[in-house]
Amino acid sequence: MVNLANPILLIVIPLLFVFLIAFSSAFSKSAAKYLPIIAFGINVVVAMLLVPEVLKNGLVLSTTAGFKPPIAIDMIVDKLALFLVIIASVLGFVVSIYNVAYIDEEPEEKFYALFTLLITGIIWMIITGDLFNLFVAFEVTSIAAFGLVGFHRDKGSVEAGFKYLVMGAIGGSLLLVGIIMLYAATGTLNIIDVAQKSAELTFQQKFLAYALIFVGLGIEGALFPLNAWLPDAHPAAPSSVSSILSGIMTTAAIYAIIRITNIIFDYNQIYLFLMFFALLTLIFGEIAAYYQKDIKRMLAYSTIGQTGLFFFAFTIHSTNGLQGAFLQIINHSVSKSMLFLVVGAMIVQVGSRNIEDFVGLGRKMKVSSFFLAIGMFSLMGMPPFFGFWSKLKIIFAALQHSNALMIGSVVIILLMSVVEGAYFFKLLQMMFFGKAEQDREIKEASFGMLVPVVILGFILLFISFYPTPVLDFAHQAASDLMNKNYINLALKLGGL
Amino acid sequence: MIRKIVYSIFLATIVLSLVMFFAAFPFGQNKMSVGEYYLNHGVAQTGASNIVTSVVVDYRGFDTLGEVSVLFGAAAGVAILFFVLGENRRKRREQVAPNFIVRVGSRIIFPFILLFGTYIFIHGHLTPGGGFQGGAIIASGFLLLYLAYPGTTVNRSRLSMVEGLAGITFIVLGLYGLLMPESSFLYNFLPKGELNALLSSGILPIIYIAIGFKVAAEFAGIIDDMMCEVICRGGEK
Amino acid sequence: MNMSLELLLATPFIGGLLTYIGGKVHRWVRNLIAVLFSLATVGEMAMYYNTTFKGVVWGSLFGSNLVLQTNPITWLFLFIVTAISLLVIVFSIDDMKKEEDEIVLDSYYMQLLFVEGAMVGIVLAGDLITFFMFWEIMSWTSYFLIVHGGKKSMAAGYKYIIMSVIGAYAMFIAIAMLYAKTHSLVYSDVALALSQASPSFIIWTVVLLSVGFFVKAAVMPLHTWLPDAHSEAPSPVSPLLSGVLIKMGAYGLFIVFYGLLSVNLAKNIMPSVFSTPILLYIIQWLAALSIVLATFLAIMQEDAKRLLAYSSVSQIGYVVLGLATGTSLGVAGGLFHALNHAIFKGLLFLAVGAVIYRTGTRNMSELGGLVKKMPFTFTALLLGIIALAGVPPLNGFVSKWMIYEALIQKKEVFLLIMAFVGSTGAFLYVYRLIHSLFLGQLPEKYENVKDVPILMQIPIWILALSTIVYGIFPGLAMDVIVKGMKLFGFTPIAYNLFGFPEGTAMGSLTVINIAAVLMTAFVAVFIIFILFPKTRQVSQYDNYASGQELTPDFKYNYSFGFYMSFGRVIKPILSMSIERVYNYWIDAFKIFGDYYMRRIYTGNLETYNSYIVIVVTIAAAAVLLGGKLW
Amino acid sequence: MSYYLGSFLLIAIGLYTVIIKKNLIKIVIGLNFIASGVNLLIVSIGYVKNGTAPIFSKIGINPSAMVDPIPQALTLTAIVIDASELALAVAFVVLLYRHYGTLDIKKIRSLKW
Repeated sequence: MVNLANPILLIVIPLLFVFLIAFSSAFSKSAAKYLPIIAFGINVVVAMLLVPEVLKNGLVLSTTAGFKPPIAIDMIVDKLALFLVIIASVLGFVVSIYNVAYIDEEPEEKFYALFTLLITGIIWMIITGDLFNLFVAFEVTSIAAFGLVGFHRDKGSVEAGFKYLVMGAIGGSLLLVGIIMLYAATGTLNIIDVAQKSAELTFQQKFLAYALIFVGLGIEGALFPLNAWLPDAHPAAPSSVSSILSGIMTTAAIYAIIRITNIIFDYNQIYLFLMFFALLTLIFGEIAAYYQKDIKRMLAYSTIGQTGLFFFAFTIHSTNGLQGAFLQIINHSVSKSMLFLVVGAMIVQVGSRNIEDFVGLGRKMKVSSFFLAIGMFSLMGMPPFFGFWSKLKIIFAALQHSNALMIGSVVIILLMSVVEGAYFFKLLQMMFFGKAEQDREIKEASFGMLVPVVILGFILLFISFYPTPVLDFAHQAASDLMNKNYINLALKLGGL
Repeated sequence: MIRKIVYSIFLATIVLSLVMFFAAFPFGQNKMSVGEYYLNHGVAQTGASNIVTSVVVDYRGFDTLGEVSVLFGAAAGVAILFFVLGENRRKRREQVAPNFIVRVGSRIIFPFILLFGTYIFIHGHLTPGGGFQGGAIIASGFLLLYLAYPGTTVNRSRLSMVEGLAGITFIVLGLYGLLMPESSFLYNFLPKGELNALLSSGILPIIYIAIGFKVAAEFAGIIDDMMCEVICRGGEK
Repeated sequence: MNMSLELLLATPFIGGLLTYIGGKVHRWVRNLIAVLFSLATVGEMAMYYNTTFKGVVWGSLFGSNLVLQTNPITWLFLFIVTAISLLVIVFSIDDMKKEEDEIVLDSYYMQLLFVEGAMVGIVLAGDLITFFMFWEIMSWTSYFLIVHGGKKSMAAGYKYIIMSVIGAYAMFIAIAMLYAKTHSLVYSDVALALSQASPSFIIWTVVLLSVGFFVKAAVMPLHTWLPDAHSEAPSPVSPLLSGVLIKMGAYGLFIVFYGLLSVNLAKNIMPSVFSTPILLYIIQWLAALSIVLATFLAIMQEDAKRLLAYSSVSQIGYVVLGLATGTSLGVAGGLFHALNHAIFKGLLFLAVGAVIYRTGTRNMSELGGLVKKMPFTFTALLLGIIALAGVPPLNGFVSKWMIYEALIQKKEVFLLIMAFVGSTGAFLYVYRLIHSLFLGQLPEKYENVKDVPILMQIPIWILALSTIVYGIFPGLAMDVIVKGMKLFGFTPIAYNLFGFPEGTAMGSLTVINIAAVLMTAFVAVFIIFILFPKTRQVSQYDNYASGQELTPDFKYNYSFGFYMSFGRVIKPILSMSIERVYNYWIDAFKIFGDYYMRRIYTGNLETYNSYIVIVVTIAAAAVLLGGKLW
Repeated sequence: MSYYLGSFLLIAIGLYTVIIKKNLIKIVIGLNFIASGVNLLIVSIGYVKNGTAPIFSKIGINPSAMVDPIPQALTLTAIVIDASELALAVAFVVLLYRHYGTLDIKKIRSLKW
């Protein structure tokens, strides 16, 4: 029988559903609403089936076309990738549920197809083991995202979509140039094969290729100063899409950078180079978020800040730092997605994205506001929520290297956390303690929108109060990455 | 002006660094490593005489799946952006054909274009060409039809059915490979046949045909959307 | 027994959740659960009287064990926390009735219990992660208590949480530095590691940790949040904040200087002034400044709760001053004063809260003459101010005496003078308080004011009686303090139930004697007052001003600008506001951020695209220059 | 080498267009320039001196005289992706023109800060 614990199914099944949505739209309008839920439901199951396999072998490799990796494209799921795949699948599942109640604009079936395609692309980016395939996955994600950002077709979303498209297209081309440079140098495209064959290249030669790949992925990954599209695009997109864009798409791009850096360009200078970007991203994201009047824009800038934070944790370049980065990724993905979903539900009720209009919402939409508060606390790193554990780990890891650079970075991180606290608390106290000037007709969000929020909220609470398995898993994933188990195991299992 | 000069210098720097990099890998030099394997074993392993096709559809077939998805995404994106409500769509019926010569000419050429496109994607594994090229040619036939008869509409639901069905075919063919002992996606499970015969190289032609249909349907859809945008909403703000 | 430390920690949290759920049933269910659970916490706390547990591991994180511990010192603080919380909850039942929205009340009680739980956690913590975790929980839960509607309270709460977070992050850096050194943050491991660390490392860690504690303890110049927060918080919350929450800062200082870093070690690594390590000496001065300046500020207040809030800053100054002396007597005095301050400041805030409950204002110039209407509250407040001013035989006297005595023994004259000034100033503002609220002319609109309901009187009276009990029997508290301090390596001071016996180097004090003398004198004066009346009883309005007869709508006694002339004298001091400095920096940051943000995210696609090219160019230039851009 | 240079120049011109030009259509053309440059680069990388197309149309063709098939396959994919992006970009431009009534990118700045 077919072995269901096959990474390729993670991509192929949702893709099949994408085409099924297109196919079914000829007969039935409503089928498209529910197909994504089934697709990502299956994906969650497959991801869960992969967990024991990955824990046993350290890595699961899946070939295509019946050939061994350097010849054909392979999909690799190791602990870290699995970690992200689970997040992406669960988010996809949950947000698909949200969509059913949320999306009420035509053409729905196109939206669902693109939405499914978006998450498929994200998962694809995470598990692919081939550089050019990474580019393709990158483009799948981007194209889907472009279309979804413009979904409302109003002034703002079209502008945001176009800006995003131009920057994304440039990024994609630069990424492709970088990949081609590596191909020219090695004659192969498999990441691990490239890593081995490019060993004799000088750092200087590799660095240009790296910089191009970094810029290409960095545009999607919201690294300063390449992230200017993000604060426009996230608010413009429908909230369910923003939640995916913020929650996992930038993370997937960052993950790709982490993976490529770790496998092919593992030089200390590069980590220094990256740290610079990470800190800038953190600083500008958080400071800009402070000034926002539009709630989704604020969350979008906060995403930039958070990205900077976990990217910084990665650039510490130690097992502890990586563990912190992964924990922060989980924290950010779950919390920020939840925040966007909640905010989306609130915008439906309030009819505006202006923060001033959210006054007194805490008394009207109690459940939503409660989860909003939890998400924000977690992002700020307030105990006992999960963000506290991740921030603790990152700071601890950073100060393991007690040089002036690290101490300075830690001071910056904590200052920016204060700024983050400043804007989140500003919003929270306005919502919970402010009094609206006129009484408005605001009801609690509809059941269909509340269910996904509650699911994510409980996931967050669960990992907050019982973090041990997540901590352990993140630690294993981090030490795997540091020990280059990815390469070693892939060589052993895949017969590269 | 200063901006232009500064950025020109910047771009020159980038070009210079690229030149420096590629100086180490000169033009015309054989840089193959995996490519060589394909050239040497491609025919035996895939049965396709066009090695590029065997790379595109077989060895790197997964890229092609992605490419198909990208195109699908773009078509869906365009459809979203140019979405027009049903009643506005009817405006197109009122359009008059522009020119007698175009009308008659296109009516004559259209079947040949279709035939040519079909030829291209059916012979993708033997000659240069394939699903994308064939599909694009077929879509150009539709474009011609639109030019001649702006009032014609394609049945969009049938188009998306074709799109979906072609995509499903691709994936189901691929998934069938998982049932094989190799348990590998896109495994070429059909007999390879004889080199340079039309019915050879297993699933490759089938996939290319599916891609051909898909690409044709998607491009036709995009063209339809753009036509509709111009005609149904021309001048509308 | 091991389980029950965790149980003690969990009780308030579970209680908080149950309270919230209970509120959905009925408000009396909620009130009952809240009271029962806080009572249970007090009961569990009482079991640990004079017991010591080291290291009950309740979890582990990043290779460091999470530990709970208890010893007499923690018991002292536990006592403060749980007892005051219980009283506050009882007081709230009637006081918070005015809030119509039931869900606000549900969450109010939940947060009260959460704050209590967090503080219990801080005190019980046996390692720095646990400590820090509960510290942060305390910060944000108490934030929700402070902000309770209204623009002012929102601004106050905002300031509070931001400053708390800054302080907490300063601590965080220190904790992370320690973690990097030891990989275990249990107090004993940290102490061991610190004893071998380099002086600069120690100083950095201690300074950073102290900054965090100073913010919470509102030691100048980090006190600016306190007057706003404490005065804007709901009346029952103020005693919790003033009486208990700021003591956590004092507890933190105690743990850092005497738990992690012993005094001997501190002396070895840094120069000493007056046989005090320089760091502690600086802290002493900061504390002394807090005492004097906050006293002056308190004198000038028009708002009763703000007055008490500034008074808290000044009183916590005594606590920190005592703790920073480093001698047994001083530290014991500081700890004892922490307890005493919790009692009398709790009492004062509750009493003022009672007045606010009946009159609805806390502006002192609008009040007066309530003594006839609210005699019980008046008596309790009188006891409170006597205790605060440090007059024997009430409790404030003993602890202040110990701190003075410690300073005298160390011959730190300037600090002593400042402490005295603060004490004298305290007379001024407490007199102002009681005069403006209870004496003088009763405004007409308060003719129908009654004394507060019984449930509000009970907590007030418990605290009022405690001031007497701890005043006359300081040995009750000294028993715990001295036993606890022995564990931290202090030489025990001799004490008995009524004070300190003669014949030790510590100086002697027997409160019962002083009390007896005072009572005798008081009775004598009272008898003389009764027997030889030189005065005639007159009605308040049997009087005249500017040749006119007085009517009740005419205000004839001072109530606004009470100490205006004194204010003119100290004006130069008052005008030096540290808050303005902070605001300046915040504004600078805002302008800077806004300026740069507008130049980066311009909305112009060309600019955005050029960023991409610039980044690529930088990389390309780095390559052209031989990969050496940094 | 001139193929390389040509592709670099195409990329550079494209980038220049994207940065300097104000017209939306020109920006889209600039994107196309970059894409074409990249495609040209890919193909020229695969070229082997005196190589033939990698098609075994007759039996007995020597595989060692063929050019690298991979870049050609990659280019095929890349072209389709570029075409998709272009279609979407043009659609966006049309909508932008409808909303703003201008093609000047400097005037399309409703989203900033």
